Amino acid sequence: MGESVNTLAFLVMALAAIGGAVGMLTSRNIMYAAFWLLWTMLSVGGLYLLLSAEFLALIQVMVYAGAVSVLMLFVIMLTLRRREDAVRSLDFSPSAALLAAVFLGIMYYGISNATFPEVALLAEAPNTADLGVVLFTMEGGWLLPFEISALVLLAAMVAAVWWTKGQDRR
Amino acid sequence: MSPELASLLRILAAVGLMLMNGVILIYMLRRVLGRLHQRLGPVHVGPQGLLQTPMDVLKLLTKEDITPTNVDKALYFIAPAAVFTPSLMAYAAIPFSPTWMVTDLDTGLLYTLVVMSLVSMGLLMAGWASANKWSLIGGMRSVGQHIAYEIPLLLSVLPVVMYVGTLNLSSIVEAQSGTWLGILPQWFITNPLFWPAFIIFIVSALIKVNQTPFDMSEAESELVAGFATEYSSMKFGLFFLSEFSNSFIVSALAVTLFFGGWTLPFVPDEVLAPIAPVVFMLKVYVGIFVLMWIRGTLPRVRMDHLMQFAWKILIPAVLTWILVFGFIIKLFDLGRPVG
Amino acid sequence: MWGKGILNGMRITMRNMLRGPITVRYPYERVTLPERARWAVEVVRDESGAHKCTACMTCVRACPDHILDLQFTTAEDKSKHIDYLRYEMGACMMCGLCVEACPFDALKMGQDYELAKLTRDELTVDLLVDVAAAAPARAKKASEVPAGGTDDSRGGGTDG
Amino acid sequence: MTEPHFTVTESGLMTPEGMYIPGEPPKGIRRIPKGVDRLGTEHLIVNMGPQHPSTHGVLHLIVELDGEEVVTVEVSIGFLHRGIEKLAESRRFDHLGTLMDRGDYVSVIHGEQAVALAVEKLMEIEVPAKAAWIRTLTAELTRLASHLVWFGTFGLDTGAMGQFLYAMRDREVLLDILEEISGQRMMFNYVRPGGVVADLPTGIESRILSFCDTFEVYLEEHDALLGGNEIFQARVKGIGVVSKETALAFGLTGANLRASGLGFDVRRDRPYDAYPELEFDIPIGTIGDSWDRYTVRMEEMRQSLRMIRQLVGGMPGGPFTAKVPKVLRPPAGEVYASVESSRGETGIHLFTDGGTTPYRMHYRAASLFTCQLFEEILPGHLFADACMLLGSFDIMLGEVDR
Repeated sequence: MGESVNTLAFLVMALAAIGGAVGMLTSRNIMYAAFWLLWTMLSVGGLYLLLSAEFLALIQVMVYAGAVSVLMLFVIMLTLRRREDAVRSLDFSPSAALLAAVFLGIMYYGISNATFPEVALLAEAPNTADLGVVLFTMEGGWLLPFEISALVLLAAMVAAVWWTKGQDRR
Repeated sequence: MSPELASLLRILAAVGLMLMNGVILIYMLRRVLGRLHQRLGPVHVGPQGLLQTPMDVLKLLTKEDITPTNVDKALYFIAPAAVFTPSLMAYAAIPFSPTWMVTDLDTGLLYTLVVMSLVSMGLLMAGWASANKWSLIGGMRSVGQHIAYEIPLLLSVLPVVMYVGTLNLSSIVEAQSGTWLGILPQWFITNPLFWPAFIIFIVSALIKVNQTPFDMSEAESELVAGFATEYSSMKFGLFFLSEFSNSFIVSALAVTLFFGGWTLPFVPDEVLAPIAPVVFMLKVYVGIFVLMWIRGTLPRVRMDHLMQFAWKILIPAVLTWILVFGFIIKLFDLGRPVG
Repeated sequence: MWGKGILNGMRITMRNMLRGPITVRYPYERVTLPERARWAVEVVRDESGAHKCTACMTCVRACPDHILDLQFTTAEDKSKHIDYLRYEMGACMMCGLCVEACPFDALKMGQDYELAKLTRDELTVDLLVDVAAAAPARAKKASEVPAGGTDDSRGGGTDG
Repeated sequence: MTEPHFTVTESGLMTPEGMYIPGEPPKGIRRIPKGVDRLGTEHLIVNMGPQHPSTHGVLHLIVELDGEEVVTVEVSIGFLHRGIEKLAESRRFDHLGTLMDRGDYVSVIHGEQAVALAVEKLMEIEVPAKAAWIRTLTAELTRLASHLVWFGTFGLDTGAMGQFLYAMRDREVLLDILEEISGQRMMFNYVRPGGVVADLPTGIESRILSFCDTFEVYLEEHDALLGGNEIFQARVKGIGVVSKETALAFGLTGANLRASGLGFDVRRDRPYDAYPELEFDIPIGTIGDSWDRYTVRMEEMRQSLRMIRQLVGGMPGGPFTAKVPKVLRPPAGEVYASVESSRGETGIHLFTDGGTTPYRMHYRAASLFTCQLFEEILPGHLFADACMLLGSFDIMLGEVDR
């Protein structure tokens, strides 16, 4: 029974993720698009959970669903001059369609030709503590890249603050 | 009993607990606020007014559900659920006793905090969908304050995590059993090392409860009712329930992290085991009383003061404290990792 | 220190909590009205139920809201016969000016403060109606009114 | 799909039904400015009131918001207009008090007192000492009650529910005392030309004094609870600064004027009734921000207590009213009399033609002048501060609209 529940959950999550992505692309209302994106993020978080990567799932929910989507919605609401600007008319662009078709072709080619490693899931999946060990304490770990990326993010944040508050805002 | 059935029952128990909690907390809020203001609170319906809140729930359920004309229908309907569901999910990892919990997650602490952070999304949705300017301002405010206080809240629990080396809530509780020098319970709150973290935790957790002094998103004297202005009947009830459930979760987290969860000092395990949930609930309700006491006393903070406090004081303070704390426990080898 | 005032405020609310509630639970408990309390206008009657009104119209002229309506007929022997002294309680602001103006002390301010009525018509009363004669009629009217009509639909608020 | 509610265009409003409301935008309201700098955010125009929790009645403010910042404000009044000035033309002089009760219905005695003073001035009636002292006593009790309402609602505006209920608790005792003196809890109708309606009831002195003793403690508690709170202080200090020039230009009176540092008080500068014989201080603020208005009013409450003690202690004997005819018939003329009400100078300007009713009565209401200040003061503040500023000025809509 456990196996079938897992399969069912996977199907639901995967379909939800795909459906959310499609919904995001097709909805004309930019607010709806943002909420569809949030939906996709949550579904992907659920997929991580199914893979026993609970830490990753939670970080996915927190960062992408909790922070990134909210920030996007926030920016949309702040910059919308009028409420009806949220709904955009459908304009067909041949060049965009071409680009999308090329992208689809490449993706299809890549995926159909790729060989995926046949690795069974570990009996005991790596938990949060192992992740911390790998990141910080293990020999040849990822401490330096981690710190560098933190520094880059900090610089970006300072720049963003300066950008929005710098000139004529009090 | 198959494990699937057992988990289903646990989930149902959590839902039941949440609904019960909502009713009890509303009654408690009315009585506590009443007493704080030298009033009586509800006394008329049933003995000591006990039936007042069930009757109000009935009223909310049977009331006409009004959908204003201009609302964004889809989002307007989803929003109450989007607020309610995360609050409900947050019950999953709370350890009521060594055995009483929906699921013993390894990342229980992170899970609870992450799930609670999703509440603000629903509030934003409600604010946008309501087609009401007060709602919109309320929704924006709520998201602003939640984002700002998410960070200090998450960081403020880090000292505890560094100390015990786990995100599992029941392990954190177990680390606090026993006594300190034979007199004080070995709860983290009795250890001065955790006081800064506790203060920051309480301040940022109050935001989650969404009540004075931080009830900017519904600020009744400014925004009429904020994000909930256009909601009626049980949709409004769901917002309300979620708010009370959040105050329960916040209090439960504080008890788990700093007040030793279900543990009691000087009580042997055999005695403690059956009464552990009662001990836990009692502690949580004392915490909720303090929240209500704060609610009945303080005026509202202004939005920009709140933001400045978060970004300019709280976050630097908590970052500094994590650094200092790390040095202290490394230098004096104080950490007591469990498991 | 920042925060001292907040803690002091918490102390004060707790002290107030310990002082206990001061609520008067109105329908169960009643406060005694002071002697001068002014509520609806009444007619002073002696033991036999007779009033002292002479239909001098002073009260009617004194009323700032013009809610007193006195109608009398003068008989052939120049004696006045009062038809009615209508008093519209719904518009009365209970200022007491009619009572002050009355030269014969025939009016007084009543102390009955439960003045809610079920219908609008009941708000207009004839003050000089013969109490004894009107009693059966009033009892009949009361029986026609559906019982238990107090509409307490306000319920509890959602807060506090 | 989101349906737009309305389009704000340069010339007016467009609703989804296509209904077009032509015309110039109302005065003071700036539509979306052209060439928006900054972040280019949408300006919200919100109708604050006439049913809004913090407009203290039926004030209607049309507020234009940029985010949380108030850009422009238009004050719209008149929702409580009852035509008191016109009605006064058909009321006898001793009945004018009942109208004035409905003007500023929270500090009632002051309105009655102003009318009584005006009529007395016209008819040259000498008020007996006791009547003057009783009037002053009730006026100060009313001032306390009114300031308590202000204190409570100010607390409510900042989100603190407790203060409101504590203030109401104390006001309740005051109203009980005033009910015992006058017969009603709010619309006293107690002061008449020539004196008061009735003597003080026996035993009221001890009640007032015991109230003073308990309230002295409670008042310090109130001050510590709200004024001592750092959150509150951060919200009021430096907010809504009214300079001396602005205050004078808008004709502010009362505590709002004194908070700006100008020490005008009718009780001291144009003394009436028993005030010349009393000892009291006039608290004066420094810069005229919300904090000054708060401290000035709190100090006024302390001074009122001090005055009440003196009034009860030194109550003279004698008649409680002068000999006045039943129907007052002042000579033709014109008179202005004013009192210091809880909200400022309440003045009565009477024209008489020798009849039993005024030819014309003008009612100078201090709140009306305060109201006009909002268009000047609120822009530039945050919306939350705007709500609180309304509370700090202590307006009374019954008086504004009359």
